[in-house]
Amino acid sequence: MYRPVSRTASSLLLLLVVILAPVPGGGASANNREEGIQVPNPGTDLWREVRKRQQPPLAGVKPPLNGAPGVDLWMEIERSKLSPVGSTQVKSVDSGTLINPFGDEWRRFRMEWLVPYGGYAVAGMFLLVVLFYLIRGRVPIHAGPSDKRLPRYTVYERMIHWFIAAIFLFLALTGLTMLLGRSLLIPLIGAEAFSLLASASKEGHNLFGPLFLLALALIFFRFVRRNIYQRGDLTWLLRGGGLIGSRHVPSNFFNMGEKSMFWMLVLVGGVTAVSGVILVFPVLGQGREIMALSHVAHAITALTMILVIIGHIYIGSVGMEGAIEGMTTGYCDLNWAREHHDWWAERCENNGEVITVEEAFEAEGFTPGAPKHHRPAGETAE
Amino acid sequence: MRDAGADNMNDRIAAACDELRRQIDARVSSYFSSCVHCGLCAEACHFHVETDDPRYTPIYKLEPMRKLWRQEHTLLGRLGAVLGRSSGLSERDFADWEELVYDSCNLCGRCSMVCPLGIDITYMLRKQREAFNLSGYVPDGMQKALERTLDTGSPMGVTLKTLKATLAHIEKATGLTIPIDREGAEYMTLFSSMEVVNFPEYIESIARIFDAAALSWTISSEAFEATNAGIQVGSRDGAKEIVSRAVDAAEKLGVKYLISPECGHAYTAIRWEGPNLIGRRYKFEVVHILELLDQLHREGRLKFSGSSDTPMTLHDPCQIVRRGGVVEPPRNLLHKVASGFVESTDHAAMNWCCGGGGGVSANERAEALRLKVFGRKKKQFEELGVDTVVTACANCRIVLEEGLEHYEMETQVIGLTELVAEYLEQ
Amino acid sequence: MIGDFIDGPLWYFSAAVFLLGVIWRLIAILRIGVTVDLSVARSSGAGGALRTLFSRSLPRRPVLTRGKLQFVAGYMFHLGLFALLFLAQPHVEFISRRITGFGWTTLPHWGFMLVSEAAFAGLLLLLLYRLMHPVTRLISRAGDYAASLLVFLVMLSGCLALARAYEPLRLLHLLLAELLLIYFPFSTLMHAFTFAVSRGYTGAGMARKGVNA
Amino acid sequence: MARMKFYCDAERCIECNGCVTACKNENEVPWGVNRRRVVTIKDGVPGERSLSVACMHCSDAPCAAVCPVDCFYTTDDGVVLHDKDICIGCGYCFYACPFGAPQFPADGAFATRGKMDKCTFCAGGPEADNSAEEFRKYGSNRLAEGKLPLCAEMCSTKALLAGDADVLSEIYRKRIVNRAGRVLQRGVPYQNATLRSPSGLKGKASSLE
Repeated sequence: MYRPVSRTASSLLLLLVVILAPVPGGGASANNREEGIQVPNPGTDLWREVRKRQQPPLAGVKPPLNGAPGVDLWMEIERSKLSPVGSTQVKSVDSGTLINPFGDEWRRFRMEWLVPYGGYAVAGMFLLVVLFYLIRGRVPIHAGPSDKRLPRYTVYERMIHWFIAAIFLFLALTGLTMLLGRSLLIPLIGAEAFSLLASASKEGHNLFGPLFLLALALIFFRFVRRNIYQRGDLTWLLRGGGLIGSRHVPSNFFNMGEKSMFWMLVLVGGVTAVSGVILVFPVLGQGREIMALSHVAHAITALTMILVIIGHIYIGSVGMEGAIEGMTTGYCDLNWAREHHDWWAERCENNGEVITVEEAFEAEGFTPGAPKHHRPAGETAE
Repeated sequence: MRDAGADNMNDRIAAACDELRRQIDARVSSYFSSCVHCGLCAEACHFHVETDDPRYTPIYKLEPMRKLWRQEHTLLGRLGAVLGRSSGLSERDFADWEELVYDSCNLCGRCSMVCPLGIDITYMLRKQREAFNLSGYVPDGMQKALERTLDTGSPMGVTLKTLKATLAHIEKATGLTIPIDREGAEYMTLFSSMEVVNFPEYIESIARIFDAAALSWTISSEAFEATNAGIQVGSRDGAKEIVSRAVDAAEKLGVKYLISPECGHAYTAIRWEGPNLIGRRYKFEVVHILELLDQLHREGRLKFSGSSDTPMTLHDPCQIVRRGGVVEPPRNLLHKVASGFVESTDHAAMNWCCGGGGGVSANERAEALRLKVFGRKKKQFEELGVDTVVTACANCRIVLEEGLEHYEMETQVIGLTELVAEYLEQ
Repeated sequence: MIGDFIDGPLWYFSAAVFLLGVIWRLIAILRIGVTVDLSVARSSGAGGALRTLFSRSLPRRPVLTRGKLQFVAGYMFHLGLFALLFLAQPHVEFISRRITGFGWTTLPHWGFMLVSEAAFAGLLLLLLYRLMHPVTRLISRAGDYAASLLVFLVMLSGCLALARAYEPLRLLHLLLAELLLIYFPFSTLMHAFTFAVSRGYTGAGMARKGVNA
Repeated sequence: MARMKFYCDAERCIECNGCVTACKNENEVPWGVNRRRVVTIKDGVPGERSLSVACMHCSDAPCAAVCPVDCFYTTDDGVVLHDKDICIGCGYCFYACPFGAPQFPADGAFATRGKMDKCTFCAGGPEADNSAEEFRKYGSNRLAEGKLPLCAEMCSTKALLAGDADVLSEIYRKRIVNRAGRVLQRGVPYQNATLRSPSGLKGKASSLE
């Protein structure tokens, strides 16, 4: 059976893995692997011996004195693994370390959990969204589109939204290419073409990564005040955002779901970004264990974000009538606001912020070339 | 002025296009080549800032000129024209842009100061107005002002008789003699009709100041009007005619200096555009009244006693300061006669226009818009918390007064020359 | 092969189009000329032209507050792009091999990261500003978007080819750069050269009147 | 076919770094990269041992398993090699390898991680055997010439052995027997046994076969 050998690092990893998906462990496949070795191999023999010895000795039983000459030595190495054990003329990262047992754990995580389940999760989310659309259809504006508009997002807010959106999409696509490409793309386009694609993805991913941190900071400072949980959010959660039952749950500028997405993005995305930075700069002298751990954190948090963002994109585009206008034009339909953000809509109406479609149209600066007194009558903002 | 034979609309548009074509010089071409449509000029324009209307973006007001330039000065534009993808300027373009060109631009030049590419938008708008004038798409109010100036000598219809009556009144009040048509005088002064009608205090003040400084000066009975509606409308011929009157009169009297009064466009017209309009240099020099006062003071010919401690600020008239270059003289004078003088934010070359420049104050239909964008001035004055505003342009003065009244503000507007006269050492 | 074409004839062709195009455009502008200003100048125009050439690179305070975002993004993009263009090691190598015959100091890794991040962020933000702000949305033309997009693609392909091990990626970057060079003289990208002419004219005109523009 | 393996006898290694030098010289390894290193533990204290470490050419190589672009392959001789035309320099193999074998030269325009480099068992790469291209990317291909890796060939104490796993096992076994015999003969604990062949026993420590 497989058991953690590295102390802090592996318990952290184990915790993450357990949280991520409680699917029965990889012991079986580990055994398969060992069975696969038929040829005598001193190196592996040694390694296997170390592993065996690692298990607490049974009471009263001493290891054989002269079992294998190297084993005691490698045992020693293994025991004091966390302190620099070796000295060597070769100066590079971890060059004094003889064995990196965490590597095997990381391998197991990547190959047996991350790649298959990550792939299934992304595909499943797509399927879920399609299914949801087929069953539930597009959420309409029940009162129908109105000819009134409310200003919803300023130019700056729309800018930083699409800024982070563009960066996120690029990072997600390049990231997934590197994660799933070996299984999905190499059979299709061959290893050489994929190598080119993967290299481009890697370089692009590395370069755009730090921008995500910047975009995240801009988003955080701009939207944090509107995303503080308030009374009524619990009701929203309990009624599943209106999914349970047909009644709408009142909400403010952002509803409970949007607020949660914001905090998810900030917290989870923050972890993704910071762990990404650790991975981007291998020259800072961080060891393999830190990098492998960062990779674990990076992958799990990024996948979480991808799943949530797929839902976000769905509900913001085809999933709901009138949802995307706020982010494209800056103005939203009054009826949409009343139906989805009624507290906010009411406040705006009381403040006299309601304007007509035509006014919104002009303020947006659409249709270059035509001054307003010659704009065809009856033309709408669509 | 429209040609007699160009009654036909098509002819007029063709003439306007020809004019626009002629107006495109190396400067204009480099400007349009440089513009990256960044939109920063909009942030400097009070019409955009106060209304948030994107159409009031300064560079957008030049769209007809840009269209023509693109078609005739760029490869892609010419290609488009050959392929029939784009047509030339139509009457519709002139009709559509008349409001943007005349109602929503004061030619104040603030946008030209901030463009990161260094584009002088005002320079081009002034040129574009020449074409609009030929197309006939000109606001009636401005057209009439020009016609009146050409017919009667003054946009407000002020005749020599009116002036003489005012002068007689002033002579009586001050006990001074105001010299008219005195040959060999050193200085000849012009007035704006606004001063004759609304602010005779100005004339009285310069009479007293010149007397105190023992200046040899005169007024010409043939040309005393300084304002030049031709510049505002974009009528080269009209502007030339008006400038020639003053130049001829001055040269006839043989003066050494011509004094431009407290009027914005008058200064631009006579000082900067005049020589180009008549095609030669003058035989005299043009000085602005503020420059002259500052100079007299520096030379010690003008002495002040006491100063006003009322908190006051200066409204820089665009055409005198930003577009005219008389930046320091008003400040030097104010520091002498007003101890309570404070600069507002965005002063001197970056001051906000009163909203009435560039002929907008003569354009009745633009009044609502003009009052709306006056909100910018209102905020500027409120920020500073000063109740007295000094200015040096009769047009600014009347527009400020109207705007302040509209917004029910208590702020007082006074002329700088009057203020100087008040603290003259007798 | 297409690669040889991109690396050979097309490169020389695009470089020639760029060079001749820019010169032709500048000559075409200056050839129109300006009428001599007869008014008596307060000070010489030359000093003003020189002054404005540099002063307009710095924002004026009143507009800085309102156009903060554009200035920050604009600086990030332009400075970043310049550093990338002239200080990135592959570019210096390319220029030294094909044009000048000599090279110069290049950016270290961290410096390269910094300027490319800045350039990308700046360009993206400016492009989004153009798309989102009513003013820029109204006044922007297809050419503005085409230019932004082309520059973005050139930068992106360059960053994807960073590993320098894949000839197709390098050729893609080169091809896009060549397209950019060909498009350059006929587009608003010309502002990279004409800005000096514009600033000069304005600076000189304003200096004659005694105003620092 | 044979299964090629390395074996380093810590009882014999004298930390001379001859193997490291031999490797660098034979393969003209790029700057900053050492395909082989000698690690000494308990340096200067009793129980000091040294080991020469490089790629162990694992039968189930973790590096090959985690590689996102699948650039590893195992030759018929059991040597784990990789294709540098495919490698993108992501570093995953370095995370997964227990022995720290994969190395990354500072490469590309900005000295980021270049294509991975590691011990090839002096077996070159996917290019034609002993071609200039192969030598430039991977170094020498001694296996194709019927020679074993130079590091082991150069080892002065024969601590580092390379070759067919079956043969190595045999040598290994003989050495243990030999040492165990010394332990029995002198009655000293194994750890304290000296490494030289006892004069009284006949040629048991030879590694010549």
